[in-house]
Amino acid sequence: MSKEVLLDVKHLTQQFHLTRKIKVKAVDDVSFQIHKGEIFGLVGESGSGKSTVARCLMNIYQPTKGEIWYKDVNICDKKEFKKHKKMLQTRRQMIFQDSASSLNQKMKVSDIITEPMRIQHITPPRGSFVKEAAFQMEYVGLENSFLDRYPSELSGGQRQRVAIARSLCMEPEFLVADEPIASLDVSIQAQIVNLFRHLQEDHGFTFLFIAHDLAMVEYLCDRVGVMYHGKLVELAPAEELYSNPVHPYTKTLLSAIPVPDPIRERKRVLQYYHGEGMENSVWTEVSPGHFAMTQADRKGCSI
Amino acid sequence: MTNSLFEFAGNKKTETIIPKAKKKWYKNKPVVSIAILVLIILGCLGAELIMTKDPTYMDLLNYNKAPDKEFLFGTDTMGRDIFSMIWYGGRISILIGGLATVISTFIAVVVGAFSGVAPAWLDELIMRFTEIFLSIPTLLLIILLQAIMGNANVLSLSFVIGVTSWTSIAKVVRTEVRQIRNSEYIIAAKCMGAGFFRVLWKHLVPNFFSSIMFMVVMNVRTAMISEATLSFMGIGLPIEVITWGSMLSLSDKALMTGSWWIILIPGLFLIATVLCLTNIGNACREQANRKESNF
Amino acid sequence: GTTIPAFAEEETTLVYGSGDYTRINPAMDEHGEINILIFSGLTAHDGENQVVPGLAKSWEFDDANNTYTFHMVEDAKWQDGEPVTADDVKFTIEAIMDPENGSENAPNYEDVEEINVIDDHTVSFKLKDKNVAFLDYMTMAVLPKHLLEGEDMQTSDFFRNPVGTGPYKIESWDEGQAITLVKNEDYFKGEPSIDKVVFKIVPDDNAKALQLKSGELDLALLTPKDAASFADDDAYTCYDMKTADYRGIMFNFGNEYWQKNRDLIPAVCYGLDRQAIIDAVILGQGMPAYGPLQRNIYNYEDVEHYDYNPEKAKEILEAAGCEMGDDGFYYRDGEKVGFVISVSSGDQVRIDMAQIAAQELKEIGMDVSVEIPAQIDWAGQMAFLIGWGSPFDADDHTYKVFGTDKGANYSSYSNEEVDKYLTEARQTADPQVRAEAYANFQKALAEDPAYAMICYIDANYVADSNIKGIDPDTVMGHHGVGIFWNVADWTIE
Amino acid sequence: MEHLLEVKNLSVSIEGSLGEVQAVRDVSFSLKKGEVLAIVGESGCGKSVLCKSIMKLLPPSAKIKEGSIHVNGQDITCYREKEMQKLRGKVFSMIFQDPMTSLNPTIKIGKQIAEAVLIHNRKYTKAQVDQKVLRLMELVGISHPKERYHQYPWQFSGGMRQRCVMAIALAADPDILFADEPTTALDVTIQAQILDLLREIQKKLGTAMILVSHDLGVVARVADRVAVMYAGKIVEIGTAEEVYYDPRHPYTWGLMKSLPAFANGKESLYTIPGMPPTLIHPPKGDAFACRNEYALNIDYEEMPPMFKITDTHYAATWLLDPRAPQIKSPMGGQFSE
Amino acid sequence: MRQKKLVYYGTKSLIFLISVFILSVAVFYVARLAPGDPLISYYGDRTEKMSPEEREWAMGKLGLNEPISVQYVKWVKNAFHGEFGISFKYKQDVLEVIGNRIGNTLLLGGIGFIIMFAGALLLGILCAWYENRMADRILCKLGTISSCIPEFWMALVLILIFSVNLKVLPSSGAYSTGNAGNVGDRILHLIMPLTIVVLEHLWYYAYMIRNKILEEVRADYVLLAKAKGLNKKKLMFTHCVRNVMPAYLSIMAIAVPHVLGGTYVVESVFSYPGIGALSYESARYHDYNLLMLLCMMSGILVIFCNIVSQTINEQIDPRMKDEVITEKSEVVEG
Ligand SMILES: Nc1ncnc2c1ncn2[C@@H]1O[C@H](COP(=O)(O)OP(=O)(O)OP(=O)(O)O)[C@@H](O)[C@H]1O
Ligand SMILES: Nc1ncnc2c1ncn2[C@@H]1O[C@H](COP(=O)(O)OP(=O)(O)OP(=O)(O)O)[C@@H](O)[C@H]1O
Ligand SMILES: [Mg+2]
Ligand SMILES: [Mg+2]
Repeated sequence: MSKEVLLDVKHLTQQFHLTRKIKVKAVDDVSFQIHKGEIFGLVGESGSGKSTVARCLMNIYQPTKGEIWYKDVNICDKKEFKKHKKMLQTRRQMIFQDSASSLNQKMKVSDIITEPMRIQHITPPRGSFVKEAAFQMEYVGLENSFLDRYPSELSGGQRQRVAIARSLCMEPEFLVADEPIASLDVSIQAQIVNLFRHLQEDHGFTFLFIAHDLAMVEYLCDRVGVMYHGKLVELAPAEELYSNPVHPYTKTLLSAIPVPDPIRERKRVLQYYHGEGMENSVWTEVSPGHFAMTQADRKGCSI
Repeated sequence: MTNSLFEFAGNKKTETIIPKAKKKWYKNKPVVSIAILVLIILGCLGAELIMTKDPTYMDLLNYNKAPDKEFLFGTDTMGRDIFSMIWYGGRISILIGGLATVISTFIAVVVGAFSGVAPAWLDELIMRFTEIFLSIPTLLLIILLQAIMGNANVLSLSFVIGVTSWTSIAKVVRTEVRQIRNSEYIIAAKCMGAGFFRVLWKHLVPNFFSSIMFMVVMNVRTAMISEATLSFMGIGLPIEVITWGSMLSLSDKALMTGSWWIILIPGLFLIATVLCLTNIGNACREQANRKESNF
Repeated sequence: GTTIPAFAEEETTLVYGSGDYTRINPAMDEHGEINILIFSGLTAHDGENQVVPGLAKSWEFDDANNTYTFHMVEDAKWQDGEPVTADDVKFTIEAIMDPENGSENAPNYEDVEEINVIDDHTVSFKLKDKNVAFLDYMTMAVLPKHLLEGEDMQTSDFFRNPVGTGPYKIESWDEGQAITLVKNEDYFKGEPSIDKVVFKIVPDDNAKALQLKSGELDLALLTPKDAASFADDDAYTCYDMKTADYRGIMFNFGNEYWQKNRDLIPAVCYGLDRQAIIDAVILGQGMPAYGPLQRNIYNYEDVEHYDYNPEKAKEILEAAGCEMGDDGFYYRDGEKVGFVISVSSGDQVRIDMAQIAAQELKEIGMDVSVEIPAQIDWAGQMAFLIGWGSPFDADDHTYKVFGTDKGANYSSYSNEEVDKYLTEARQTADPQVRAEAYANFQKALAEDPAYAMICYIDANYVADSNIKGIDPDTVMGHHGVGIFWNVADWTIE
Repeated sequence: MEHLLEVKNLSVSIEGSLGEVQAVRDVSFSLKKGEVLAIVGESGCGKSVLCKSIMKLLPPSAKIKEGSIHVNGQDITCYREKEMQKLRGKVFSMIFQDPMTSLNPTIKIGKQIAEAVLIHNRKYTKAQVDQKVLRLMELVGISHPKERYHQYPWQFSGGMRQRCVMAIALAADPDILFADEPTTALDVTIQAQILDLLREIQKKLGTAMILVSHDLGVVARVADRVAVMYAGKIVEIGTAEEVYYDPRHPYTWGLMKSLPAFANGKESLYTIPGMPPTLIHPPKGDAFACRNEYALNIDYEEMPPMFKITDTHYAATWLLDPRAPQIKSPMGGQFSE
Repeated sequence: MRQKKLVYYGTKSLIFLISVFILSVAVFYVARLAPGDPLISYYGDRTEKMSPEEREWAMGKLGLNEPISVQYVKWVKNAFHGEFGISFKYKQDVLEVIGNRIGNTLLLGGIGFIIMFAGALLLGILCAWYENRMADRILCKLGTISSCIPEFWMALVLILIFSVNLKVLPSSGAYSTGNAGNVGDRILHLIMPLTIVVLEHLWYYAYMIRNKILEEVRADYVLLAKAKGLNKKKLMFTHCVRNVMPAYLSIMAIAVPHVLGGTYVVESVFSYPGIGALSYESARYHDYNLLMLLCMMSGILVIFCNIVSQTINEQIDPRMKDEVITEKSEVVEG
């Protein structure tokens, strides 16, 4: 692909201690690239390490192993990170998974939204911070009467939108969105997704979009990675993935997408995937741009 | 009418009434406390204007006088007019109390917060240092510091008192910071590039404010009293400088003689100041914590 | 164990509110109210502060050799049963004189050249010079050699379990709380009548007054303000004891300032309204002072009293060439007239006096201020609020305080005449001659004051009215010490 | 059949910093044993407040203005804290929306679940409790329950926390389960697993459930009946089939249209125009009117009453008034892929 | 696992020892560098009259004219043999001076500390329970006022009421003479000093607890706990108070020396023979050996209590621990 690579993740591994003895490989040897101006979707099992990947990208965790290159900066290297700190902090933004805990309960909504600007000492383009906040609020579908409220007075979805507004106000070039639309109603989800689309197309934003709503991922994302048990098991352009899944987990996942149709939905019997054949599989390119973990012995079969 | 009512109107823009905060400005604000505090402070600042007598003048014909028209708050055992002394002495007391508290709180918050976010070894180091500092008798430290600083004046005294009284607050701050340092909103702020002091001021302070609020307020009182004690021991301000602290520390002599005004009046002013500060602190705390009790 | 006879009267106890004792060491420490109860010296003082026999029943003075010979009571016994001998006396005084021990009392025995034990009950002291006050100094408690020999005179445990020859002996010592004394039945002057004396340690003045009210104390020295609240209560008797303890502003002539401005000192003296100070600070419990011997038999009235006279003070200042400046202060050669009075921390009465004095002096145009230094700089300070006075022989403090280069002359005061008369008075036993010498001394001192005297302060003892025998006329010493001189005669009804 | 839960004309207001928020307005519904009622609706329309108000978990500034709540025939509207304590956990329990903040950060996950078990089974031995906890953790699909037992909430991923909260809610086999967006943080396979589990429990124990969700697919899978809320009011309620196949309220239409399934290729998703009203001063008429392309004049004047469509299907829109012009629903019918 | 524990406690002890060592150096130097005349406590008023030679001699006698480092080494050597020198003021082995009083202080301070610890906690909880209700408001005001009242004043008023007027309590001492072993008598003597010691600090800590709990009851987890069916009492104690404990424990660990040593006023008003006065005077008059031992004792106590409280806190609240995010992965400061 000729597109410029914005983010290059190489063999990222992140371990956590469960107890003193037992370690969890939250992320296990994950490599992928995100191109400039694309929306990269990351889906996968709950607890498979999606948030951890996101946090590593944001330098919240120092990876156990592996490298992450943002443009030509190795952000895992502390020295280089320090050097490019300011650039990284303004260009990358993150929407956290849990909006309730990522908003300081003691700050007003308007202060929360404009916090990044205040931190980076950016004069608000729309005059005052309050105006700026109001503008961002409208973007995400919130009345500006919410400006003076505190997070605890908001509903889950409203909080989430505040978090989105906060990350957008810096107009970042790279946005990590960890389940940004999970607790929004369908209509507002659509609004946010349209907004993301708009930002991508007209402003060239790049997104890492983590979600469970596969329908939305299919709609929004250019390329999608599927994670399972800390490993990236499949990576392909959205259409390719949805139409031609290779990995058994991906297949299970796609088959489990709920359909808004009571009769059909209730009848549907689901299959589960329990990690069969994960042990000796290897990362292969099954078709151009479509990578997957495939069983070593059956290598080549699916091509 | 009914017909038109049931005609399509489509989605019209309607005026959305943006609710304004309709509460009066003084709602939820400790108006009375602020007023009293401001009165006391103004009174002390403008002491020259309201003083009826020279506060340092010992009127030997009128010592130990109960409050009357001439001596509004009575006179002390040496014939000084308590009314004038209160205003005159308040200035230095409040200055020292405030300054020392600001210094000690600043050190405490910075050290505590830094220790809270620091890696294990540094935290251990800072905490042990704090404890060692705490174990050296304050009196010795003060004597040493005063000797280094030279002549005692309001600034040096505030500094010395402040520098020797931060440890307990620092401890609490550290514990609190350790509890919240990995909260997502702090991580988020760091991601956005917030420096240590911003995180401290915007995110950490509002969270541990409530635990240290009263300690800080009480530091004001303690600093005022310490000042008097130090003067009394010869390492403070000159003895003829009147402060609330010195008025209070002399008042025990009046205890047995029934001259209630000598002890009660400076005490009342001190209590009023501390109470007002507590109330204001409380209001700030509530302001910062708009959440309601789930209990 | 002792069996209490059925007819025994109820035990009588006197509880006295005392300051804390770290040890009871009459040889090394200067003050100590309790010493006189446990120990006795060769001589003793009576109610008029005259020297009377103690362990020595008689003595003689050999003019030629400057030697005192003391004949001791034969049947006196230590409280542990051992007899008291001349060796004990020699041991005690030598211990005090030994510079290794660093005794506070050593200066009193500077004159002693030789101590000779003549026999078990006779001891003689050879002095370098004549010293009439020597008999006074022999009131020093005698310590038991047999218990202290080889011990460290500063740290020995003896001083926490002292054994003496006095009317009372230690029964128990509750560290920091109380020292309980019981009567010494073998006291050589006869058995005391009160069975027990408890020195209850009450460091806080207010607490003392309260405990007296609650009946936990029977006798205590209070501040004048506290004592006033007992005046109307029949259950208590207030003893406003006179003392020889005076207060004054001491000028440090070692300081350059006074070398230049010594002629202004009379102005300072005239500028003090002594009665006002007495009334305000000690509620009138004292008397204005003009000289160091006002409570002594050798007092000489007819000297300048420097009674309050601000006009005169100003006149003196102006006569000395001072000019009134715009700020209300006098200037001399372009320098403001004024000085700093240092006060040692802790004593509120002195601080108050100094402050009032400073204010009064300001009123006459001298810029005087008060400071409480952390550490007194005896050599460098300008003035100091001093307290002195001895109830005993006139020589007792005057010689060392006003004599040039003498041990307690902190003001570096030097006046040939004063020196001359003091020595003269010291070296004769003839009362007539001494009276004259002291009169001259006082005149000389008044003309060239070393101190601006302020007042004598009374000691306000308050006692349970049941206690009889306290002599209200005795003149107390420094810190009001001395009320126990005749404790053996006290009774409780 | 007796209704397990009956809510009548419930209105709840919360005194906020800017004024009174009318979070729930005149809501009535009932719930039978073993029934699943799904509540869908705009974000911020009062779904969570509704659930919490029934459990009396709202802050003191929230007041029930009107209406009544009956559980098992008993009026609990005026129950005090003491009486509510007995009901909570046993009669109804709740899965909260914010799983992270809902767990006490200082207590081990296992302990927090064990606590819930213990409250309602005081006679359990420690071993029994532990066993039950491990079973619950397994039930909600937490792997390695033995090791996870000793972990703290922040060591869990979002989905795992949500499942822990679920385990707590299920600990005492409640009669009514309020599930406030229980599967938002779960991937579809586990979501399906959990939904099946809830179904199973509901079948086996007759647990009734109120499911708040934004995922219409999820709702379709489990709900017997569906209520659509908008601006504090229920605007449409009916069986799942009725609401999905024959929605009547324009807001429901809007919701359905917004689904990505209806987007043709990569063109923008449909969104309902305008912004939801604040609940501080809700408009006089139909709150949805200003965003409704089918709005009638009367919508701006008067609130529509609940129109009955079938015995089970009601909707609050003037479009159902006989006087109103008949329009064809733009939605409905079976979805096709 | 066991080895890990051993290492853990091993490091803690090592840190403890190092801290104690540094403390001794610090106190030693600070004491000697701070201006003031140590001779005053040995020779009393006479010091002022000493000639320079005499001073020299006296300093030499007390071993004070050597360089500080030499003095320190000597002190450490002697300390290892259990000899801490004599107190200048008491002219007695410091161990003995302290030994005579430490029991009383431990009794007063220890009981006071326990009462205060429990009292402040209960009071704080009580206030938080009735937040902004009458009881809370009254307590808050009274508490604030009480902590502004000078100790000596309160102490004298207590004596006035209970000893002078009611005559029910003895006003001074730790026991009445000859009754050292009588428990009832000791208790009677303890009541008033204890009241003052406790009152002096009680509200300071109670208020902190109150505010902390008020924060805590606003957390969301309280809702879940309530939804579980927990009753208020359990909720308060097993959840809120638990979460408040780390902050409370760490401040209490610091309070130990304050409570034990800060009883100067109480001791002088009630003639209670404890080490509060010793600490004060030894620092004020530079009674070096006594000062050293007292500082070392209180320092060891502080450091020990703090290490203990830190360890307990890590048990209560794992967020206090550092390994929470594992050794390898720390939050990179951004
Ligand atoms: N701070 C931590 N300490 C220990 N383990 C952790 C930590 N953070 C995450 N983990 C573990 O890492 C694994 C992956 O967690 P992560 O949050 O990345 O999952 P996720 O893919 O985001 O899941 P979800 O979709 O449920 O949010 C989990 O097993 C989790 O328990
Ligand atoms: N404590 C509060 N104080 C003031 N207003 C509140 C409070 N809690 C909720 N609200 C308001 O009440 C309304 C309903 O909130 P609720 O949490 O019930 O929404 P929700 O339907 O659950 O939305 P979501 O799907 O986003 O969770 C919202 O507009 C919210 O702003
Ligand atoms: Mg996640
Ligand atoms: Mg909600």
